[in-house]
Amino acid sequence: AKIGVSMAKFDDNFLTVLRNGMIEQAKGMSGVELQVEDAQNDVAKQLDQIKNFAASGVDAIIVNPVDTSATQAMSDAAAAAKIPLVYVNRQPVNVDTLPDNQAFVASNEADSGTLETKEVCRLFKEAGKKEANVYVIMGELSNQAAVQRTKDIDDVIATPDCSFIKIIDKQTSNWDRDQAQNLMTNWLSTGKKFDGVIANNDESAIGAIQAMKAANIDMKSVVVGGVDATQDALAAMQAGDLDATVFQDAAGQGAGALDAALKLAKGEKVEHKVYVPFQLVTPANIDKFLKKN
Amino acid sequence: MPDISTTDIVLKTENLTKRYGGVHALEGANFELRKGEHVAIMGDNGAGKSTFVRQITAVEQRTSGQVWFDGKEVNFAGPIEAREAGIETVFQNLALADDLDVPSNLFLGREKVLFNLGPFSILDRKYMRKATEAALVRTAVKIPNLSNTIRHMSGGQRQCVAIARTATFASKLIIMDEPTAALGVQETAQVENIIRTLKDNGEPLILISHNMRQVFDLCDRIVVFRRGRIVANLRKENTDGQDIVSYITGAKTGEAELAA
Amino acid sequence: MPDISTTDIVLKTENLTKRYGGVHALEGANFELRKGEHVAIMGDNGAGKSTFVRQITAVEQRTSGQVWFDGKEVNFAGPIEAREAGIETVFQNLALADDLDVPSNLFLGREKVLFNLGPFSILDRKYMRKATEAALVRTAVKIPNLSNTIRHMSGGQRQCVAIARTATFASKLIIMDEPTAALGVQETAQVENIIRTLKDNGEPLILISHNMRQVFDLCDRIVVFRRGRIVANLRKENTDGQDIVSYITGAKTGEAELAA
Amino acid sequence: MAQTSHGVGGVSYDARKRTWPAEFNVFLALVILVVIFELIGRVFLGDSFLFNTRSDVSGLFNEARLQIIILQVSIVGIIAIGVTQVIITGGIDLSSGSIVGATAMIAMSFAQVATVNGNPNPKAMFLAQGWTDLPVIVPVLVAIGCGLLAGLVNGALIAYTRIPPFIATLGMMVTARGIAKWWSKGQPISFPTDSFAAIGKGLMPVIIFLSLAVLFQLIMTYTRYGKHCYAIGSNEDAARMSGIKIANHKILVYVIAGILAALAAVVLSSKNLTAQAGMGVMYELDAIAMAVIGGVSLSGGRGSIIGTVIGALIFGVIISGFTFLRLDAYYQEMVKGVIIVGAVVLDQWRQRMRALRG
Amino acid sequence: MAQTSHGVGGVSYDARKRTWPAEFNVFLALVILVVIFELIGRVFLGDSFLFNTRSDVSGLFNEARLQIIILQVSIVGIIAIGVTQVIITGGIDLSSGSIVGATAMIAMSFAQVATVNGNPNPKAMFLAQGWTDLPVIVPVLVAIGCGLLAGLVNGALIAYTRIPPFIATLGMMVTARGIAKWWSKGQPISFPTDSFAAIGKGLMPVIIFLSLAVLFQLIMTYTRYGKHCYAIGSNEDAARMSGIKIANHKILVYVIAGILAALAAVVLSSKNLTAQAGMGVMYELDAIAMAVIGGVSLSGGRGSIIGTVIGALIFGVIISGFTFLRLDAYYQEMVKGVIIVGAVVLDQWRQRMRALRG
Ligand SMILES: Nc1ncnc2c1ncn2[C@@H]1O[C@H](COP(=O)(O)OP(=O)(O)OP(=O)(O)O)[C@@H](O)[C@H]1O
Ligand SMILES: Nc1ncnc2c1ncn2[C@@H]1O[C@H](COP(=O)(O)OP(=O)(O)OP(=O)(O)O)[C@@H](O)[C@H]1O
Ligand SMILES: [Mg+2]
Ligand SMILES: [Mg+2]
Repeated sequence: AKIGVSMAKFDDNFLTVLRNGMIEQAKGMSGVELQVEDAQNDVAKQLDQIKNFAASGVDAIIVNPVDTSATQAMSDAAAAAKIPLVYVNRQPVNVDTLPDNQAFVASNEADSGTLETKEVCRLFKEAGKKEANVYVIMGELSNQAAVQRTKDIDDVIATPDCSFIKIIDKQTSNWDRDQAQNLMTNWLSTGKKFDGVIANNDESAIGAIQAMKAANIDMKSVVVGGVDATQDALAAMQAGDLDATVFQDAAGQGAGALDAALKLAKGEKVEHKVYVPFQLVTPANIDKFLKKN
Repeated sequence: MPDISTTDIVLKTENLTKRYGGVHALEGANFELRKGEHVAIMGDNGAGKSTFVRQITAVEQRTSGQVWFDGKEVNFAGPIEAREAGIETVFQNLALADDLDVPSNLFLGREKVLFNLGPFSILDRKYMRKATEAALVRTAVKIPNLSNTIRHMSGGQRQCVAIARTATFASKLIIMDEPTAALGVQETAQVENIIRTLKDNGEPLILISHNMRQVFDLCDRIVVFRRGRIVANLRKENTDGQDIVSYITGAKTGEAELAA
Repeated sequence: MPDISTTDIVLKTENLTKRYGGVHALEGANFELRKGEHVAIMGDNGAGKSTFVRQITAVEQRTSGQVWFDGKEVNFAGPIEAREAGIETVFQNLALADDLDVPSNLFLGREKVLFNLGPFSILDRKYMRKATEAALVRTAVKIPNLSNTIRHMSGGQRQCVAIARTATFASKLIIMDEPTAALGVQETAQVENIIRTLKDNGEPLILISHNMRQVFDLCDRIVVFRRGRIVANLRKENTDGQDIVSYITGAKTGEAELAA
Repeated sequence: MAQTSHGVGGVSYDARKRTWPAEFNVFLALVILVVIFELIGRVFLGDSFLFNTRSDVSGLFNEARLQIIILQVSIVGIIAIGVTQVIITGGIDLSSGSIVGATAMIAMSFAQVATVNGNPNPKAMFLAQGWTDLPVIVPVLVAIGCGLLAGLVNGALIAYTRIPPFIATLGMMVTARGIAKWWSKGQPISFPTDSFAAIGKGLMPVIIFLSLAVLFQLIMTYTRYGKHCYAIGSNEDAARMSGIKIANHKILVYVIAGILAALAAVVLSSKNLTAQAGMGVMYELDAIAMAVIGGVSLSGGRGSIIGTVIGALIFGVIISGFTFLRLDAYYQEMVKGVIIVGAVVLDQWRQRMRALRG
Repeated sequence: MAQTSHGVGGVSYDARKRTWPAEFNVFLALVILVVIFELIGRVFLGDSFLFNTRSDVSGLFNEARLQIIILQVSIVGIIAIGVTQVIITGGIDLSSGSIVGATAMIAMSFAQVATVNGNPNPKAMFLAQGWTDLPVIVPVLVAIGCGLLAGLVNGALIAYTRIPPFIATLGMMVTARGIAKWWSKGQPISFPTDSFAAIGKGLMPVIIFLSLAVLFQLIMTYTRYGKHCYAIGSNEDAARMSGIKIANHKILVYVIAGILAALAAVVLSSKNLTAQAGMGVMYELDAIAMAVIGGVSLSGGRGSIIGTVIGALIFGVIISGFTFLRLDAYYQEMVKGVIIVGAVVLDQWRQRMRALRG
């Protein structure tokens, strides 16, 4: 079977693992041909890729949506061409009205920031803090994961349990380690006392860690949280710099999406929604994740 | 000063001065031009002749001084205003659009249109082409293909297009900065004819030229610039080439006042 | 044809032809220049004079024809090669870098350096400034501030810089395309002096000019272009201004062969 | 020798030997590209790029592919029309992609429905104000207003402060992207009304693109506006001395570019049924590349809308061709860069040959 | 009136009335910006932007802030040096950001350690080949090689095919980004050796940036290379007719730009201890903006490295100032755009005043 895959972007660590999970899976099967395209974070490009797949007559399409609210048009395009469609990693807005030959495999983004922030909150309490000041490093502001994870932080801090946490400032690093490093250094130059950094992703968390280390700050005295559980992050956690991150089963999602697509291509029925849960990673359970992502 | 609006003075400058950084290119120029008069401006290279023209036509803003034109004091904000007030100029650097063809250049800024739809007016291309051919015939220049862009014209062809443009549109004052410098024998003769026609029609003109014969042939009065100053202002009848040269070179000095 | 390397012919073209699309700008030009000879090229605007120069100096590639220079057939790939072979040219459009000052322009492409470090050689700025002043004095032009950029020079000042550049460096052939067009009385006289000096030194020269007096003053032979063709080739002694004009205008036709 | 003397005479002129229009080269590049894809397809994949090889579909051509080739470049193509006239005047517009983003966000928030599947629209910006289910003209006018405003700022900056267009529009690029993110604080805006959704449905983007292209080709060729664009791009000083009102003209040029970007935003968000702050990133570069591939000179004064349309088609063929060849996505970008350069090299090479040989 | 006659005489010339160097305007913009931040800080936050207000640190100035202002622009600044000389020759380089990305990936894969925290390095590209723990000179040379190659391709395309630099470097931009993604198939490359990590540590990036800036300021002012850059940018035809070997010179210019981008990549990946395919996105625009803010003319022939350094500092002050003021992230981009434009407007305005008043 010919399967067309449109990924939101290629130069994203997490999505790369997901994509490779899919490719690995396909290699093990005979007669499965994957064609993976890079939408370069452009909704319109992605929609056009689906139409190009249709013009090439693929048997099924897997989409890792750039923008989960743009999926209606994609579902329509695939339905018009009578080609099965599977969304992966990001939950489409039209999830409840998907046609029969469409499905999605995703995680609930609302969990990631929540798990992260709750762990940070727990660590503060463990250290006996009555008051904790944190900096928040956001991802790209036009990205929904960044918006959602930031909202998760606000939501957790709004609960009475963690209301002792105060956000000094939140700024964006555009997911980028260098920008996070510069941002953190700028914050350090204000001389404000702070107890932790909550970042929307691991790269930003690592950037902040590097900046703090350059300023000779004792990493034991600060709590740093990230999301993604990348190899770099796990190494940073082993080194005692990073305190919390959140694992999302990228490879599992990729493989699951391919499975669903193949079944739909054969005309079989599959579940409309498959949730793959996020998992919190701490020094305590890190060994479980070292070989993943 | 006398009420300028009642006299027959077309253009008058007082103390016109222009500095570029430390370069004093033009210093206190007092100049008058009367109705129907043709005045020549001569002078060394770098004497400030073109600078003088650029101040009058507001291509640059003067450092100080005043200008009266057509009966009232003027402070043009730019060359457009000068042109709208009635000053047509052939600049030394020609001011042609290299990528446009000859008719487009001739009518640049005052295209003939079929319908008026503001900026989106439809051009009357046929008319402009015909009118261009007619205008160029007057300058005797030969241009093999009018649709070629100005970029591909010879030096003299470019100059003739610029002159044809100035001569085609009615105006109150014509200024020509070395119009025949690049022209051949025939073309020069034709352009001189054009200037004579203007004289007959009573249109005033300022002619900048290094050509002594031409100046004595065409003009009533000669103004000499030297080192940014007007050093002589002489009626043609009261002077000769030798005299002018000595003012240009500085052999004679002191502002020579007009006899008449 | 005779073995050119043994004769005293510096430059020879045979059937030199250049077309721009449908425009036949130059048609089968046969031209010879001998050692120490000064030849003038005259002709209408657009007659193909500058085109002729551009083919010889390889600013453009010719459509057909052959060129011999200094004893051998040449096919320069560009103006650099022509210059390296020994042809110095004052182009009609001057070829100056607007944003550089006068010394930089004069020495452009052959800067004097203190140490040779390849492209990163250190410039000898003092020397170049001094040499520039000396070169400009020969042209009699006045430039108030040598550090001003060429952009801010008057038409004649620019032309003098270009001429000074050509006259400063030794060469086997000098070509000047209307060098005095923009020059004042004094400057023209000086440039004519420079040309006379070249004559005395036996350096051959091609002078394009519309100025009949100048041509008869300075040159040994006059070649007339008309509509892209060479229509006359006359020794100065065998002709006069009237004659030349009739060739230029086409009143006389047929290729006038050289008497001598 | 059939020679005629045109214009007002002079050296002989052979009217039969006309020079090719510059667009011809670009068209040639397009054809070469299509033939290459067709050949590779036939030889290596046993499939056809342009022709129909499926039994379940009728027709000579692979119509789905022909459609997507032009459909996928229609939106950037609309921007490229505006960018073309900007470049012809000697300017550049880096802000068009960001204007698309900001305009899409703002316009879409006036095109939302009140209820989705029976529930209140979770993404509606102005639910509280009741500004939902508005007639389609409202978001379109809002978009045009946004584009006009952005263009006005660009144009006024360039015309009055004389800063380089590169900087003025770079500033607008950063600012408009900021506005796009700020408008809904990064949230996408979705669920438009059916009438708004109709704008970008099916082949509508293509129709809009081609109509605008024809309109502007006529404007650039036959009106005073077009003539002045070329004049300013060719020699701004000359144009000024000739009495063209440079400032007014430039402002108009950038306003038109802004409005076209805004129209592109409307079509884009309608086609995708959503607006998000990241929309239109890098569109400005694609639009400029389309224009330049189509023969528009970045130093101003030369080019045409037809050329730009062909340039856009080259882009479309490249994208579809890659998918058709199932080229690994990693190689696609590399090859795309090479093809962009190749198309311009071919054009340049033919022009030079012409100039040299005469 | 003290008037002296300079040069070779002519109209009177007042040498005392010298014109300001163009860089002065830019420096003024920088000072104004700093003063604004200082004032806003004092008035609204009760804190100082530049001066030390902390009791636990000694010194008059807030040294941490002074450092970060320049540190955070050092890497783009290195690129901007190369871009400046490209723009002075009348070109443009859109590929520098992508060259950073591709070079960082390739160089970093030769700078990896074999074991991390006792385990084999999970990210090592060449673990199998045993190319780990190599001396620092290897990745640096590899990087320089990459930059040289990219610059050579840019330069050769521009010099020999005569396509506009915008297109040649746009092609390289797309291609090099493709290479960056393809090199490790999207995976980041991390865990460099300590000696490699030392390159970007602490204030090293600042030192590298400023040394290169001084070197190139001297080259542009005092060598034949610099003179020819200005000549070509000023009038390419004139430069050609004057016998400058345009093709060779242009290639050299783009090669230098490529190498500087590669050095920036080394510093960047060393500073971040990782290389990622997305590194350097948009750096090219920031670098160009720094140059233009610093007074480099996009039409070529005018500008200086000093100006670019001041332009870079303006960027640094903006970024740090925003964080200092705790400006909402959504507004930052909008305001950044406005400030970029404002800096250039100020410069242009002063130049015009000077030209008009004389
Ligand atoms: N923009 C400028 N900046 C600085 N100096 C300038 C500028 N424009 C002209 N100058 C200087 O002012 C002086 C007068 O120049 P102008 O062009 O008026 O001379 P001109 O009399 O027209 O000479 P020509 O006969 O050669 O055309 C010259 O020395 C010139 O170098
Ligand atoms: N690049 C070009 N493309 C098309 N036509 C050209 C080009 N260059 C020159 N021509 C045409 O060729 C003819 C000869 O031009 P050329 O410049 O040789 O004239 P010229 O004799 O030097 O005239 P002038 O005395 O005015 O300088 C002219 O008709 C001109 O329009
Ligand atoms: Mg002058
Ligand atoms: Mg000529």
